[in-house]
Amino acid sequence: MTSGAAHRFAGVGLACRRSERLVFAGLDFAVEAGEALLLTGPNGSGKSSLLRLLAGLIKPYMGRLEYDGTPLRDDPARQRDVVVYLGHQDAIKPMLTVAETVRFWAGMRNQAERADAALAAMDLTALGDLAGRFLSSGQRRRTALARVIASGAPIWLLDEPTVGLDAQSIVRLEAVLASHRADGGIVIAATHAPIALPGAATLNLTAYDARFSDEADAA
Amino acid sequence: MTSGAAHRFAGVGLACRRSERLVFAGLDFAVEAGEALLLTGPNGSGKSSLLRLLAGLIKPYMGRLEYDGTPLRDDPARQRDVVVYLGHQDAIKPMLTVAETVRFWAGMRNQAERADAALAAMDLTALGDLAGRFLSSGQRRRTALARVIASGAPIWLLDEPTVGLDAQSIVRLEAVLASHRADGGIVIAATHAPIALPGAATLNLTAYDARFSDEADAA
Amino acid sequence: MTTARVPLLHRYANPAAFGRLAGRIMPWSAGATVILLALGIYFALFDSPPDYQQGDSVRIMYVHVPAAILSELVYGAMALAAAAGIIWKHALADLFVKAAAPLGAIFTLICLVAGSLWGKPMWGAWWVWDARLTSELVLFFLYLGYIALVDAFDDPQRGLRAGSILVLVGVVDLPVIKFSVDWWNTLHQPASLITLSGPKIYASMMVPLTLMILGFIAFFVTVVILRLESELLARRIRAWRTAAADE
Amino acid sequence: MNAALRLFRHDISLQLRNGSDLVAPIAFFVLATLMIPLGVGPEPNLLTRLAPGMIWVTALLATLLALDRMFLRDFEDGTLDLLALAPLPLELAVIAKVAAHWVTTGLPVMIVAPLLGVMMRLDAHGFLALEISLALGTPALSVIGAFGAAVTLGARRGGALLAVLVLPLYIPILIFATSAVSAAGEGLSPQPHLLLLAAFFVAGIALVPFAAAAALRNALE
Amino acid sequence: MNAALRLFRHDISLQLRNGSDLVAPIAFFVLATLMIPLGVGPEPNLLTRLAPGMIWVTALLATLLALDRMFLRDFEDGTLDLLALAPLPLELAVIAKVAAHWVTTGLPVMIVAPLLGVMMRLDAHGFLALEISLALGTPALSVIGAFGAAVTLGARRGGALLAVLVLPLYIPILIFATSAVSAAGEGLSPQPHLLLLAAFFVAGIALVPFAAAAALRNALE
Ligand code: HEM
Ligand SMILES: Nc1ncnc2c1ncn2[C@@H]1O[C@H](COP(=O)(O)OP(=O)(O)OP(=O)(O)O)[C@@H](O)[C@H]1O
Ligand SMILES: Nc1ncnc2c1ncn2[C@@H]1O[C@H](COP(=O)(O)OP(=O)(O)OP(=O)(O)O)[C@@H](O)[C@H]1O
Ligand SMILES: [Mg+2]
Ligand SMILES: [Mg+2]
Repeated sequence: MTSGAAHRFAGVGLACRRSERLVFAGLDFAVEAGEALLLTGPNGSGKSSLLRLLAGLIKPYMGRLEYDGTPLRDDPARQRDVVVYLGHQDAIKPMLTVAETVRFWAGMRNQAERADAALAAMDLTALGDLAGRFLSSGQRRRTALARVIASGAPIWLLDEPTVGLDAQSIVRLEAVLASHRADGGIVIAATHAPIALPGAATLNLTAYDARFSDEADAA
Repeated sequence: MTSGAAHRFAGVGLACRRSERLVFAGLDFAVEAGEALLLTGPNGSGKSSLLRLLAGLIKPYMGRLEYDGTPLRDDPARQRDVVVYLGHQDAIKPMLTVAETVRFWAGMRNQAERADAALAAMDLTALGDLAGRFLSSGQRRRTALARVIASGAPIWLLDEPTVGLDAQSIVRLEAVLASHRADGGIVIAATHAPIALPGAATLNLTAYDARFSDEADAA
Repeated sequence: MTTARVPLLHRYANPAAFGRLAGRIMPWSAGATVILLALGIYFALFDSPPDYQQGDSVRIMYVHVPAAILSELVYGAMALAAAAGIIWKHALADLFVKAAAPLGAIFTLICLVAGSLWGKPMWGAWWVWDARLTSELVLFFLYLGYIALVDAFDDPQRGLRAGSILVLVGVVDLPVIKFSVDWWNTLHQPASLITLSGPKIYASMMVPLTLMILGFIAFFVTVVILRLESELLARRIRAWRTAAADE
Repeated sequence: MNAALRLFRHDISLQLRNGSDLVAPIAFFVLATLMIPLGVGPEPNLLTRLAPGMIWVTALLATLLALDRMFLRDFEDGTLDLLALAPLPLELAVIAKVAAHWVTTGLPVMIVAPLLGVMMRLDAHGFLALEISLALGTPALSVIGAFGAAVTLGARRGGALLAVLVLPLYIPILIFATSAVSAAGEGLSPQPHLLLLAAFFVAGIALVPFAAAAALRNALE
Repeated sequence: MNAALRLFRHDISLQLRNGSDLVAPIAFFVLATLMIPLGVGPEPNLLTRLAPGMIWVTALLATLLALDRMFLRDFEDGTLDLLALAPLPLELAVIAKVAAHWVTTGLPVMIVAPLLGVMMRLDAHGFLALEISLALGTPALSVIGAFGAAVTLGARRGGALLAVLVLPLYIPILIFATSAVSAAGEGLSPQPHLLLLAAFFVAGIALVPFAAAAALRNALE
């Protein structure tokens, strides 16, 4: 479970509903080990919704997710094991230090030993003892990224990972993503800012725009 | 006060302290009506701190702010009138709709009539009735920007205004900034992402890095 | 990249001067504490008459009253310092408030305990919901509240400032304590020491009482200076740490 | 001023929309008062003696419930920054928020209090005094509470710490108010106590907002 | 399980960074109970009758004070997303959080309750029953409250739901507990009441976490 080697992560005929609104429908995708998928589309096109759906926070309104051909709906525990999620929010606690935060989340996945390396990867070692309350926006984002790196999960779902990062940190992140893929990991990221994901496929959400039609509602 | 025409906004020998850390010191700047200032620097270099200081949320640890040559310390009300601030946080209430949010903040400055134009400028008219809880990150940011546009204040302080915005919205924003400056307004923005501010001066915070010295403590 | 160096307590009272002053006061206040308390205790226990109706239990007074008066004095001093800290941003003033608080709390506690020990024989109850007793108890909680508040902040600066504001608001309790005995008809003794018409008790009781009060004051001064110095030291170490971390 | 009114309306509508802040205090108030006959049994004259005190104590504890929400949410989502920068003085903003808090806690308490008074067999003469004391006292509770909420912003243990700071300052209000009601109940004039209460009320509304605003600025630095 | 323990320690350390953070909750109960003699007057036998009910009301208040923080902050800062995705089942996470909440509210109540009992002149026989009832009751309050907190996250009219779903569950707990203590105080056997309380406790711990977890998932959708 903790090994970096992911196999095949796919979605078939996915549709997503947020309250009364159908955000997208009929969406298919498939990502193999070592591959990356870039989600694009204007604001409100459904990138974050899709990522939350892939993470398992939103149940698909239609369609299904598969991991190595087995539907994940039957096995949510499996899904929680193979997937790690970075949302718009950083989940930083004001009173916890950077190191404490990363160690805690790594520990939740029994990966405590990975924490320090992850901190180093995001150049946070020096800031380890700084309380979350004192972090600048970029420092917060980097802490959240360190959490993802330390998770040891094969599939990374990143919602605008580069937000607030300075140029140097972005380069670092790109290196980390590359090595994760080299280890057979999968990266699925949504972003407006350009980010180097060599050979990544792109999925433009506007293509799957959908609305509820009255009949469908009634039917 | 509500007229767009700003005159001269300057800082002399500014130093900023966050808890027991001195973020920067000896910082001077001056912006004339219609000009723009771009704050750059790596994460944690003090861009947000400077913007909060310019807004009046943080008192300068040393140095002073001047508006048209008169020190603002003596006249905080003046400062609140001429300055509008966009922070990292969008201050969106889940319960309030986009329109309600913008109208409320515009109303607080007796600019209620500007709200609709501001919503249109950020292409939010269609989303006007959407509750904050339902907004995508870019939609949230655009709502916050609409709040700034509707304020009618001459000096705009923008902390990473383009975060989460799609390409189209960035173009819109750039147009709005240009017209604000054309009206004699001032724009001071911190950003890592490239943004078109023709003829803007840049201020790199790394140049003003400072520390509290230990021995001086005893002196 | 050059990194500017700025003194930590710039434009604030400079600690070195304070150090020198403290050094000068210390020996005297320490000495005074020992002598005054020794004399006071001697008189209180052996060379003052038992009260004609209270008997020897009156000797509790020599602890109770000084403690009570100090509990109020200290809070008053803290309030003044807090005001100074807020108006003139005087760093030492903020620190003084923090340094004095635990002492004030202790004096208040002594007053409460000695009081209730005294109350048992006098009123037949350890505790009654009398205006003065209650307001003194409130004072105790104000002290505790201040202490809890100040170190509930990760940012020392912010904690000190918040605490000072609290101290200023809490000042309302002082007049209540002082005049509660006059405003409400209370079980508790009315003022007999510090009154417009001058002291109303025997000199034989007055002498040890005054000695004890002065002794308590000297004790307070001594300990507060010690605490202030350690506070300044701690602050320097923190500053040095942050600076080191930033390199 | 105009701006303060807007803020007031804004806060009220926010609270009304998500309800929970509204329901909890009232529910607690009623629940707590219902507990009393349970403990002491239904003897009318005993209840009568307890009524003023218990109604007031529970009202006082109920106001604690919504207190920490007064600024915390705004602090964390950045709204407080904007309020501090809005053209209206922060002191006025505090007053507006206090008013909103009172309307959603103190006012409902005033409305249900007579009911509880009846249940608790409050003496007939007591009702007027009770209502007046609540009208004067609960706003004071709200404003002092606002100070507590402001000064604990950014501190750990917010909830309990807030209560610890605020309760001692509540004690005088409680004492004046209850003695007013009981006095009225016993046929004496509640006026002196009510006057003290009024003095407290005025002083509180006049001075505390400055302290609260100072605390807020300190939290935003 | 291991993960649940981590979460539990994590939540506690968030509340209590250092020992002094425990001063606040404990001081709070003392103060809150102090209000009662201040309000109703110090007559010993009167307080004795009030003691069980009032101590319990204070316990309830303490629980409610810390409640909405249990999930709301995590919900708003994104932590809840991560918990829902963490390898441990959300039900366990809920239990861990409830435990942490109880340790920082219910436990301090239990610790100071005897002291409050003395201040309130609680009958000597009442103390044991008081402690047992608290040991059984406060966890039940915490877990039911957790459910309420979870429900109010998602639902727009959360407040109303809270009143409808949660308060009816609180009332029996308060009633059984106080009657147990009063019974013991009057020399009767508190056992029947305590057994009912125990039943509530077991049922609550066993069932509510599932409901709460479901509510949380719904809120995150
Ligand atoms: C816990 C119980 C008690 C508390 C909290 C308490 C509190 C106080 C306080 C705050 C003062 C200082 C008043 C001032 O500064 O003017 C004081 C003074 C005094 N107390 Fe107590 N007291 C308690 C019990 C008693 C008892 C039982 C007695 C004796 C019957 C007593 C006798 C006195 C006297 C003689 C003074 C000096 C009065 C004056 O000169 O102002 N106290 N007490
Ligand atoms: N909780 C919700 N309930 C109902 N609708 C929602 C909810 N969250 C988002 N939406 C709607 O779903 C659509 C997609 O939102 P989403 O956040 O996925 O967009 P996005 O592609 O991430 O946009 P951005 O680039 O701004 O992040 C938006 O129109 C939004 O209004
Ligand atoms: N409230 C605070 N207390 C103490 N230090 C703080 C506080 N906020 C920020 N800092 C520190 O001040 C420095 C500057 O923070 P600031 O947010 O201004 O950086 P920034 O330039 O905006 O960074 P970013 O590009 O990531 O937004 C950082 O090192 C940060 O750790
Ligand atoms: Mg998004
Ligand atoms: Mg920043």
